[in-house]
Amino acid sequence: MSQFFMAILIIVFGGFLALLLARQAKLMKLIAVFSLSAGCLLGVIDAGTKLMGSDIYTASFSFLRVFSLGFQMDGLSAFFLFAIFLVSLLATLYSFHYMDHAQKPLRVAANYFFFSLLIAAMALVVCSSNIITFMFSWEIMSLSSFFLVIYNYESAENRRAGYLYFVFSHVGAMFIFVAFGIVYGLTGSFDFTAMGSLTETAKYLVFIFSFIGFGSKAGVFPFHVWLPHAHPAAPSHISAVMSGVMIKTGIYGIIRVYSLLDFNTPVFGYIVLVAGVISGVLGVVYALGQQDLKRMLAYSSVENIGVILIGLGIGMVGVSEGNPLMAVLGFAGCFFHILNHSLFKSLLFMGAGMVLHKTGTRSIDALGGLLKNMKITGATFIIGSLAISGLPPFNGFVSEFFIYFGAFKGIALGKTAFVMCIFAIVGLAVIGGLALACFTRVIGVVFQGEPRTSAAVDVNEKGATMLISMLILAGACLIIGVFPGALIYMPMKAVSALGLAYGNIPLEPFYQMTGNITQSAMILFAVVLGVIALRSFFYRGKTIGKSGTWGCGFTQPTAKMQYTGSSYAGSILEFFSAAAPLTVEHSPISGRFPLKTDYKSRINDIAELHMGTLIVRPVLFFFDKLRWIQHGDIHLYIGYILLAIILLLFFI
Amino acid sequence: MIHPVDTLLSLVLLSVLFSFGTSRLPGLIKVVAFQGVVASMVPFFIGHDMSAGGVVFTVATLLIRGIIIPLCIYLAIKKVAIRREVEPIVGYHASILFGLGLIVGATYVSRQLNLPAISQYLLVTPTAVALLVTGMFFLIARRNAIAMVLGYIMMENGIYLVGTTFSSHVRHIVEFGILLDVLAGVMIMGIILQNINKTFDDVDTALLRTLKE
Amino acid sequence: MVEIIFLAPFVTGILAFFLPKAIGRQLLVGTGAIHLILSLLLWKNRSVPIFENYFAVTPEGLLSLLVISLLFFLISIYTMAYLKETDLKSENIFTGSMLLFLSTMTMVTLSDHIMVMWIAIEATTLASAPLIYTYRTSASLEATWKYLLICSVGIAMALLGTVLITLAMDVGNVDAPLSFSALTGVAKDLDPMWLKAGFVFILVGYGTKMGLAPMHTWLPDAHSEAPSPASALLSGVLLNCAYLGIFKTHKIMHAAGLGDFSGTILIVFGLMSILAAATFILKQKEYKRMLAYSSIENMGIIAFGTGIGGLAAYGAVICMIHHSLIKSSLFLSSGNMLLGYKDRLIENTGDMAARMPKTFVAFFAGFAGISGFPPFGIFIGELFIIVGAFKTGHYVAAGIFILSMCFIFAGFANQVMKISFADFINKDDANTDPKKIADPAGTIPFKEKASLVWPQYILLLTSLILCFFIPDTLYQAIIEAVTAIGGGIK
Amino acid sequence: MIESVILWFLAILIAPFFSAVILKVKAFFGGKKGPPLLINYYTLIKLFKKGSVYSNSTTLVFKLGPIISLATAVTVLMFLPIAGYTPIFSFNGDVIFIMYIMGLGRFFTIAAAMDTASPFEGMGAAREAYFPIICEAAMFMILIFFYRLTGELQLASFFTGGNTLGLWNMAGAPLLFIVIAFFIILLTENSRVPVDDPATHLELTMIHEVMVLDHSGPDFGLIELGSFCKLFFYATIISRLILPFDFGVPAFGFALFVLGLFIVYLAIGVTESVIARYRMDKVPQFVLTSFALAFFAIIISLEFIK
Repeated sequence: MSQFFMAILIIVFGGFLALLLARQAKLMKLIAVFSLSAGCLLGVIDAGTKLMGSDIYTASFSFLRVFSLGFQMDGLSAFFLFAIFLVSLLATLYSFHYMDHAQKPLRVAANYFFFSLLIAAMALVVCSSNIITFMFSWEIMSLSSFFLVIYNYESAENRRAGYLYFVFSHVGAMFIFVAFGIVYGLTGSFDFTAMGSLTETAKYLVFIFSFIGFGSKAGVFPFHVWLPHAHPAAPSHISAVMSGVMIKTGIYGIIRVYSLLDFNTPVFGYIVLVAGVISGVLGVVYALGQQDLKRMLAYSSVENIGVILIGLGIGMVGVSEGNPLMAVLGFAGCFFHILNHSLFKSLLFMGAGMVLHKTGTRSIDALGGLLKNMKITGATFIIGSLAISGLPPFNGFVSEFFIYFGAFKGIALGKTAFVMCIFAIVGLAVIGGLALACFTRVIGVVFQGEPRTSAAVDVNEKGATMLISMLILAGACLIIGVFPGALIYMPMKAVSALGLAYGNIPLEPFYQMTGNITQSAMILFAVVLGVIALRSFFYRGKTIGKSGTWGCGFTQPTAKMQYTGSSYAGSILEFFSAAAPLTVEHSPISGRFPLKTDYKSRINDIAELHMGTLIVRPVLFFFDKLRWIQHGDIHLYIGYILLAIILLLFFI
Repeated sequence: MIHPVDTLLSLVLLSVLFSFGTSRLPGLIKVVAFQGVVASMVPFFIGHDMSAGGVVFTVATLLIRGIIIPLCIYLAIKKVAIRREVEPIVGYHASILFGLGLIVGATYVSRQLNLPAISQYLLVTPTAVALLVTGMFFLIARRNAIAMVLGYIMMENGIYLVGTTFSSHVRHIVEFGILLDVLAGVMIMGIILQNINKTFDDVDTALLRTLKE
Repeated sequence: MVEIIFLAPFVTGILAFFLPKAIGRQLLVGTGAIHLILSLLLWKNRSVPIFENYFAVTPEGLLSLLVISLLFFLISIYTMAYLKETDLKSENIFTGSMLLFLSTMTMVTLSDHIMVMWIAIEATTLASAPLIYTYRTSASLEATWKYLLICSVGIAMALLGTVLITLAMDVGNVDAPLSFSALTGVAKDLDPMWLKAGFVFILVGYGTKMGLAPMHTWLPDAHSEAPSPASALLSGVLLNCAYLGIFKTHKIMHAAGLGDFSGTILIVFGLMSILAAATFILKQKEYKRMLAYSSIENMGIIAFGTGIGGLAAYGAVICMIHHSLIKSSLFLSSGNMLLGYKDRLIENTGDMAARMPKTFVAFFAGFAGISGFPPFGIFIGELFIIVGAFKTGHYVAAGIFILSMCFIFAGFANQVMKISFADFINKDDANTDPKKIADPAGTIPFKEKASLVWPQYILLLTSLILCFFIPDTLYQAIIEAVTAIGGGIK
Repeated sequence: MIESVILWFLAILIAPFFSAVILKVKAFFGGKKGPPLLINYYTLIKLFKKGSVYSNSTTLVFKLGPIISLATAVTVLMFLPIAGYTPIFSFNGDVIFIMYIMGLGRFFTIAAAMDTASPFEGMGAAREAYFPIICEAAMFMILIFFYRLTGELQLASFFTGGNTLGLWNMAGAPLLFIVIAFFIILLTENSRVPVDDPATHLELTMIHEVMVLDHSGPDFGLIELGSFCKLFFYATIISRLILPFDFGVPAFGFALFVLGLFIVYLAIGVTESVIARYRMDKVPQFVLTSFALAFFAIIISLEFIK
């Protein structure tokens, strides 16, 4: 594992260097980016090679004399490491030009410092093999990412985001504490492997608590409230990392605990699956309703976490129903989607970052027609959208294809599993459709049509490193989408690391599936080429005219008359108004000839809505009622002492 | 025949009852002084052997608690013109009733405990308990800061009684401790009282309620 | 010649009353240095005290002694700079009381005889009272009054408890010197009823000093009114001294086989304190009071851990050490804030990140540490306490513990975010010149001298290092201490 | 293999003709003579002859729209067993691929529409994005039903040779629901009345037609062809479902198949003539009925397959 630790050291060292060299900004950025990306590259290579082989690497350091910091790198860890380092690498590259306009060198340095800590912590989280190590890295991860979220703390909104995130991650960590506390309490060992020897009831408890804890990090539906606030607040390359890989550490936690518990109850599968479907559908519905580009992407992360969980749930149900094929398909789909999502989500966030960087606004309805000036950004963003909508021939389709397959395998099963699988399939279908609507909306409103405000007029897309990393990611999305067979072994390694009792899984059937995907993608390409040929044949020597858009008889169309994102989503959101209530504010029309009026509409997240009324307010009320204790009168204070003694004397 | 210790202690109990009824500070101070003197005399009559050092200690205690401290406080309130009311939170009649009930209760409680060292003295335990609770009572039920200090002294008397009579082990060190405690504690309290009086022209603790949530 | 450790500061303290300011400051730092050296020497070879049946060198005592002298040294350095910034009318009283305070606290850590311990703790009260009254304001006066009276009453209770323990000896016909070590030896023969009674009184008494709810009431007032170095001492060290008293008594109880009784009481009081802290942190208006309540919380945590025993007791001791380090650093930073913002109210602070960057780093790091984030030691401590609680089957207690920790964190984080990042509107020139508000550090007439921030950094650094690496002697001392109350690694 | 290629080619060629049938039927109901049956070919040829005018606000995506939509439609036909013959390509899971390929087509049609910055096309795009969501859910329900019967995820295994008949034997009654459900989906996906009225004169009320307002010349021709093929795809499936019989004689089978197609297109025509277009907010309920039907079908089928 030395190579792994070397990578970590390089990364952290780079962070420290950045802090030291904060004064001379250019040099600092250069060094930081260099060493961070060097470390990530090393890590990627390391993880990739480890994924080739199938042996487990362990390392352990003595800690506070009696305890030990244990690390273990099996297929599962290596798989996550691969994604983490890959995305971090590209994000680091991206940041080089993204952070260039920052006037505060010290803050940029701090940003790189905490970024390096975040990368290291994520890597350590997925490699830790006992409770102490895990919680340690986990908390470091939360802390460093918090500082990254409040990078622009001048705006109250970002401060609130940071606060929400801080509290949520801490409470989540507490839930994990409980889960691990139960483990230690019953086994007396800090080692993860001890989990296997728990009693059934304990296993249920451990799973539930850790699911809540990790779910709050991953952004599973009721616990996702922090996510759409925090991710947009951070600088875009950070959002890319957070959305791309950091929330996956939550998924990692769930999977790891599940595999360690080694307990084939269907209940876990059902819980995960239902949670997945709910977060998937609601996530994309809320995404559809957002007017903030990055927040919309954040919600779509909730959706994709949902998809991942569906895959996971299918896998778990398959295991508990004793259906190996279903199990492997589900898990494989889950892992594949983890990888894919980390690719296209970071791509999309980078695109959004470019837009924000150049136009200075995140409001979707303020943009438009960017594709004309931002060709590469637009193209890559469209590729990303196609991928995230799970359309062939892009990588999103591959993972969903696997998950569908697994779910259909479940159709043949008994009652509950059957219903669950129907739920999963229909859920996936609806998610797919909504995602398509959601991303056509973004592309249509942000990149196409005419600029709606001056912010979107004559922009450019300078910044080589930003473009490069976006291009790489887009290329990856396409290549994986066409040749999934090349990477199928990675998720498979992860699956076989789960310790399901299937021995080593035969890859042939999956190669066949991926082969089919490749073949059909090829067919599609062929037909498209054919049609293009046909078209050019028809167009040879034809006159191509240019004119304004046909306004159906209206001759003075303005950019303001375009369909806005809100209106585009309106009818769909109406359908889901039960889960996504819409609040509308507009000043009443006054006077005989009303001149100016305004209209604001916002989609409410029910989880956020109820969190305030059901949890925060009661708690505050309760504690407010207690405040009179300290009411300043010394006589009462002495009375407390007397009271304490008298009460205690009763127990003698 | 009744043992001298019990005679003394009955006097102490009497002083306790008086203190409940007293409404003026000088009166209260006198009561406390008397109480201090009598309580400090108890060790002489109780069975434990008295070393020379013990005698010195006891006498010193007697002087300090019976005379010096009360005198200081008395002069203090004589010098600065502060209100002489003890400003009760619980009224005098209620206090007296409480006192009676307290003594009965204390006697009852002390029946429950078995203390071989002092089984032959009937009144030791009741008096000690009564003094403790009275002190607490004054701390809780009197707004006048000086009255509270006096209550504190009474409480210390109670503890002194317990410390000196219940067990022979710690006699001197306990006495020493209490001595130091009362001396230093009351002195510092005195200083603070001075300041309070300077700042607020009063020692009514109702004025000391600004620090709260 | 162990006694020199508390005699030296006593002498210098007396001197400081009569010496001019400048020399007084030098004396402060000098004494701090000497004290540190002396205690390190003692740490190296545990020499035997002269008055053997009054003083003893116990592991838990050594631990707190080391913490005391380290803290005092750093705080004294800070104090020098701090006193330069502020002009106190009666500075030599302040310095003198600081030194006396140090000597009394040292005495607490070394005392083995029950009564001596009691006297020493009472003495700390008397020595620290002038510190709280330093500013001579009516508020500080009130705080002092409450501190003095409530603590004296509490201490009186402790005295009664001590006497009751001797009674337990009589009733059990035990004849042994009245020292904790001796009593722990003969604990089996003591009369359980009176022993319990004694413990109850001692717990309430010293608990008052330690700031366990519901006897904590004096603490926030005193800590917020005292000048920040004094608050740092009060919160960082004094509370530990009181805890030492409870710890030793708990040791006797455990030896007498009454560990469950005392443990349960400790757990209950610990939880009550944590809840009380949560109650007042959630909507706290003054940052120093907030820190004070957080001390109450941590005392609660320590009591909780001690009560649970096992791994949790180990965690509790770790928490105690790191709390002293971190909390005192926080109070020192709050001193800088007071110098900078000239106001105790949170609403009148803000944007510290830009206006006082160095202090901000110390303050925020301290906050992260105190709320149990790695790489600071309290994280380890709390982890052990929680898992230990589960290990011993205190599920409900652990649940309450964790829940209230969440609330406390929510409140604390909210206030800290306000202080560190919210926009700072200076009341003086807000209405006059908006530009002045815009530019950072423009509205803060305060220079962050090195000696005003480095003590905090060193304290935090110590906590950080101790979180990864713990010297063998220290480790042995901790283990020795906790095994006596049925604690330990396994 | 070779005949399936021929069939595929024929299907593309013949699709426009059948669409004309609908017009005829509507004309008949309107008491008119109506356009000739080859009208669509004339239109296509006319369009292919023309040049194009592009809006200033459009980009490359606008040109991609027609290409991708036709390409997807044609690709889909490759996986479709026509007249019970094995399709050109077929693999386990191709159904999912087909549905997502259609989604790809939709994506680009919508994108192309949004590219023009025209409010009307945006409106159409929004609707085009909305209704198919429910359709897909219903489609997957139907798929679940088929899978429950056959245990395959492959169009070929549903519609080639005697398989379809087998389905009827296994679960005839629920299959009726499925047919109706599928017909509703057909109407929605191909934007026919009562969901959408391609023949109306008011852009505000259209879905598909309004999205292609700005396409002209060959581009528009490609789009038209694409939609014919798409309709043909659905029609083929239904015709196979309603006339699953399979005799040894090829000619007979073809006759049957074509008859089925006629029935389907007639049915479409009749529906268009007798039902008025729904209000837009009523459409979801209409589509949901198909979902409900498929669901019932599955519930019932649970009884059939033990």
